[in-house]
Amino acid sequence: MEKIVKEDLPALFYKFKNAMSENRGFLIDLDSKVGDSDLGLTMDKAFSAAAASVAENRSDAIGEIFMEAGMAMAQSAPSTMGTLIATGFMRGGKVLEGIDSITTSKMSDFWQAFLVGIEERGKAKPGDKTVIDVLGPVVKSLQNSVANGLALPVAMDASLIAAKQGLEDTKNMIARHGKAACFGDTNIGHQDAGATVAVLLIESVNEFVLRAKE
Amino acid sequence: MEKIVKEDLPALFYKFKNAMSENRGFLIDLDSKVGDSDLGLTMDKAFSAAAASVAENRSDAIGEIFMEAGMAMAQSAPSTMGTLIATGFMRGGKVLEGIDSITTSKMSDFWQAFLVGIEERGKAKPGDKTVIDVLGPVVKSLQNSVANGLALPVAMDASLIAAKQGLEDTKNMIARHGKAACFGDTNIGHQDAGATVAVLLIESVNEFVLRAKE
Amino acid sequence: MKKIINKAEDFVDEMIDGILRAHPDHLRCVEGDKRCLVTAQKRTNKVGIVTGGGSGHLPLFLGYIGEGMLDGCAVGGVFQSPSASQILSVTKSIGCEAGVLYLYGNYSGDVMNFDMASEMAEMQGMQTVTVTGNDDVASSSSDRKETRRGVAGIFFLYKAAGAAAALGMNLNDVTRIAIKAKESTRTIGVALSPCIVPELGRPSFTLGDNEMEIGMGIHGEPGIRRSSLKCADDIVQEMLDPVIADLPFEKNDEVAVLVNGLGATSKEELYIIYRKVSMILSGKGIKVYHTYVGEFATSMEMAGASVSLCRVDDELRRCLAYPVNSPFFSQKQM
Amino acid sequence: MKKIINKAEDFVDEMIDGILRAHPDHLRCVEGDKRCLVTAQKRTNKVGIVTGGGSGHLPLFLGYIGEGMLDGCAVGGVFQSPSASQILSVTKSIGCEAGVLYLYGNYSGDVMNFDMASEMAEMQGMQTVTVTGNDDVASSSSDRKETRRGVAGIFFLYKAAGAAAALGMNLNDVTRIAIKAKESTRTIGVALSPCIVPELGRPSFTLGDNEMEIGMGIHGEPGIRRSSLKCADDIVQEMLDPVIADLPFEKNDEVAVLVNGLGATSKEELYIIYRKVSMILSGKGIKVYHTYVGEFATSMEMAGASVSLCRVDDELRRCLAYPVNSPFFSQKQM
Ligand SMILES: Nc1ncnc2c1ncn2[C@@H]1O[C@H](COP(=O)(O)OP(=O)(O)O)[C@@H](O)[C@H]1O
Ligand SMILES: Nc1ncnc2c1ncn2[C@@H]1O[C@H](COP(=O)(O)OP(=O)(O)O)[C@@H](O)[C@H]1O
Ligand SMILES: [Mg+2]
Ligand SMILES: [Mg+2]
Ligand SMILES: [Mg+2]
Ligand SMILES: [Mg+2]
Repeated sequence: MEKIVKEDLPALFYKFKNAMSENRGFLIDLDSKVGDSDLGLTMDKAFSAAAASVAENRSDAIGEIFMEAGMAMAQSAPSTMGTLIATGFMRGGKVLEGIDSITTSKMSDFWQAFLVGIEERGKAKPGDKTVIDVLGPVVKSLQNSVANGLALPVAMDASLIAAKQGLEDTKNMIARHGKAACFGDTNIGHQDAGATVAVLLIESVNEFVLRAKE
Repeated sequence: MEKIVKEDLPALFYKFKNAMSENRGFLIDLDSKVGDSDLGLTMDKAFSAAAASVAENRSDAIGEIFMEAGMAMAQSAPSTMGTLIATGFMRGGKVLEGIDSITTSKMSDFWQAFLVGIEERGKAKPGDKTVIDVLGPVVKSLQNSVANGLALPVAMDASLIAAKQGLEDTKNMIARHGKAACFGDTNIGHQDAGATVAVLLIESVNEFVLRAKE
Repeated sequence: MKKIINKAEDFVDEMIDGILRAHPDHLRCVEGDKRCLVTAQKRTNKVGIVTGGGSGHLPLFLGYIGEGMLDGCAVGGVFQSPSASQILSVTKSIGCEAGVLYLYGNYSGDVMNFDMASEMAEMQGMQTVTVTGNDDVASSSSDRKETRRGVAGIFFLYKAAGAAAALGMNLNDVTRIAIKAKESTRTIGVALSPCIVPELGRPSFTLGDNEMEIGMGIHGEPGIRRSSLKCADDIVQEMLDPVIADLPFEKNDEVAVLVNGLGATSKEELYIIYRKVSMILSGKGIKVYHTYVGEFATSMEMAGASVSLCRVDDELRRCLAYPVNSPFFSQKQM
Repeated sequence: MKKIINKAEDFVDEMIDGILRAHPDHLRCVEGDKRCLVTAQKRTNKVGIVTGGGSGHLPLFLGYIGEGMLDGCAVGGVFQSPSASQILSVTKSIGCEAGVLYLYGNYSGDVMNFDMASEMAEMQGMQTVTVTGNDDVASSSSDRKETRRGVAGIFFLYKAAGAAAALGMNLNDVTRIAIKAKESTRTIGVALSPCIVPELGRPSFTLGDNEMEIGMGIHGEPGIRRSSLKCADDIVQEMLDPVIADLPFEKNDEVAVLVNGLGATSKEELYIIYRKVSMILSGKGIKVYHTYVGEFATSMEMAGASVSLCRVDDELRRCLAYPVNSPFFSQKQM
């Protein structure tokens, strides 16, 4: 699959939703170590709402569909991660305005806007052990892929490798934000819970464009 | 020991106090089955206070010493049993006014007044599974001993047998008063906690007059 | 025993010491006996209301001393009565010239000590009248009402009698209103966990991990039915059925409602309980005049709750509407 | 999980439903969204104060809506922020023409959603200012104060800002007073047991049978020190030392004190805690202006307590003395 079109979105968001509900317990466990254990609940809720919004959305504009999915998430799960991810989808949707399909280049723009939105809203820096530490490498990888003219499936594959490496790197970081911050260096060794969510999203997109190709 | 005199009272009350502190856990357990578990605590407190009052009492009047012991109990442990036993000692003390020694006949008067005081204050009837069900038989036995001209040690011996039988009989009764009342017939089989206290008192007097004789 | 306390035997006195330190404008003790508490805002030209009872039930009993409610309280050890002489000393200290109402829960230790205090007060020329709270429908069948235990519903007796006294009514009328409130009030509780008397150091009764008991008393007295833990709506239904049937509360009646937490149960749960109470009452055509939700009569750290209904008429409405100002409970004129 | 609830996912909405049924004269929801609550006694010619935060902390946050305190509150799921659009809808509904103060606890989810709401409000021509509570001294060192969590001490911010707004002050002054209260308030907690988020069905952290943790946050965030359970006086000493050193509170200062129960801890214990607080303060020559003891900010059924000190000057005294009338907290003019 070289590009994602409007008709693909319900299935893509269904994939997001499944990834979250399958990993509900895993995310709860991750968040329980240095947080309040709710991440599995809130991501499950957020992506159920997003999937429902997309499934019902009659709009022809891809950007609008993403933005409204983001708004649905913001309503249904306004926790830290819920709000950040919702912001990401709204900002990402904005840069898709006026286009009909998501190619590698638009995919790169999307995640960059997604990342910037989260950075502006959450004010975290790279290395603070957050979702940003996965999204940063993902954006860098996608920009490389654009520069090298890679097709979407190949680009997503590369970005997933970058995402996983980013997640791995969070293990050695000390959390500076949210509830995890007060655990100080006792959270060294654990992968960040929010960053894990970002990997699940990239993984889902990746699987979607690969499987659809087959 | 044919009679108890003023000088004996500190030792007698010391015996009461010991009986209660030795049986503290036992009384707690009895009261826990059909009550609020406090009987061991309150009797321990009540008789500590009574023993201290008697030990410090400089009065020459036996009756007054008993009455003040009763008042000390009423202050220190005003639970149901604490109040009833305190009433008993005050009323019993009253009939000892103007005498120097307690013989069988005065002992009988004492416990009768003790019993009547409790009956008036608590309004329980024989068979209601209370302290009365031991004190009633005790008084009857002492009155018999007076009629038969028995000496104090012999009379106390007989009264202890009556007391123990009275306690045994409470096992088949249904409590009508206090916290035990709401347990209905589930408390059949248990001996009454307050009645047990009465047995401990009679037992203490008995041991006191016997041991003093030896 | 996971409690924030010092020596178990100092529990009551240190607790009262903390209360006196926290509320010096509201409360005084009598002649250095910290267990004899009276209002700091003495008003002697009215009927006095004195209560008393065991510790471990805050805000019961001393917490209702204050403008619009009670004048004094004698405080006993945990779950134990205060002594007659302490009750007497509170009675004397409040100095109310229009007579004194003794208003407390129906427990044998308290009854005997209040009776003794009242005999002594009379010998000293003070007039007292006694009314006891016996609102717990689970504690006896309705033909033996006079033996029922007093629990959280006594709040309505305090509130009504306190307002009547503050409004300047005489001893007869204050007593009449206390009795009316008593006869109009019914309560039932549910317990989910026991509590620990500090000096005992262990629970005096047990409840299984998944058990609850409908009707259990505030000292762990047995209730109507022990069962596995049900959902809130079912628990409330089981609680309200015997309460409503008992008075009985009927269509077009108007009631004040008290949802009371026993200690460890959260306010969130109390409101989930009230939600169902409100639905049941409106289903029966019973109107709600006013609702109180919170901790009004506890059992240390017991988990559970009670629900009390008090049927109101114009006179009781006027009394419940009257303002109160105490450190534990305060209310504007309604 | 021994709780009186129905379905875990209905916990928050049924709780609010109960609150709206219990207090119809005090509270309204906005356009059918029960998680958007505003006072039923609207006053539009004043500065509005809006708060919000996760559920599970009653009376926080919605319980302080009422005369003399707050105008509205957006309610989130258990331990979760409300959404920006809910905050916005509360902001619009209270209709306060003199501007709105957003006053809430410093948690990232809440901060982001209030920031978003405030951006949206501004686009719609409404002026908002934000002050967050960050009173928990155990949550960061004093050189990183701005990252500290907000806990029970926010009560003093509500009380002071609420009175300032009710007294007719403008947005600048209300904000200034909120900031003054914030800078004068410090809190520390101690936890003895965890709590259970209904949808999780199990505690999100554990504490051993004989353990306590000084400084633990109201969502179980780690504190300063975990140790075996000590006696009340030692616990309070360990709590107050870092609190007093932090501001620092000094000889001849005057403070208001809040001893707050986290849920399962009895009022008796809270007063035993206050006793020692009072002794420590008087030992240091710190005067007590007023004392609040009770449940002001809970964590469901967690056992434990917190102590907050707020240093007062004439202006804060006047604000604390101002009367309040809400279903969860009421106070006469002092
Ligand atoms: N300021 C921030 N910027 C970016 N990401 C953040 C920030 N704060 C927290 N996070 C991310 O959010 C995750 C926790 O989310 P969540 O469980 O919703 O938090 P909470 O329960 O405290 O509201 C963290 O693992 C981290 O990745
Ligand atoms: N009305 C009564 N008359 C006589 N004895 C009574 C009465 N009520 C209770 N008792 C006795 O008191 C005992 C319980 O005493 P106690 O534990 O002090 O009661 P409580 O804890 O309920 O105050 C019972 O075992 C019974 O013997
Ligand atoms: Mg979390
Ligand atoms: Mg007992
Ligand atoms: Mg008792
Ligand atoms: Mg959370």
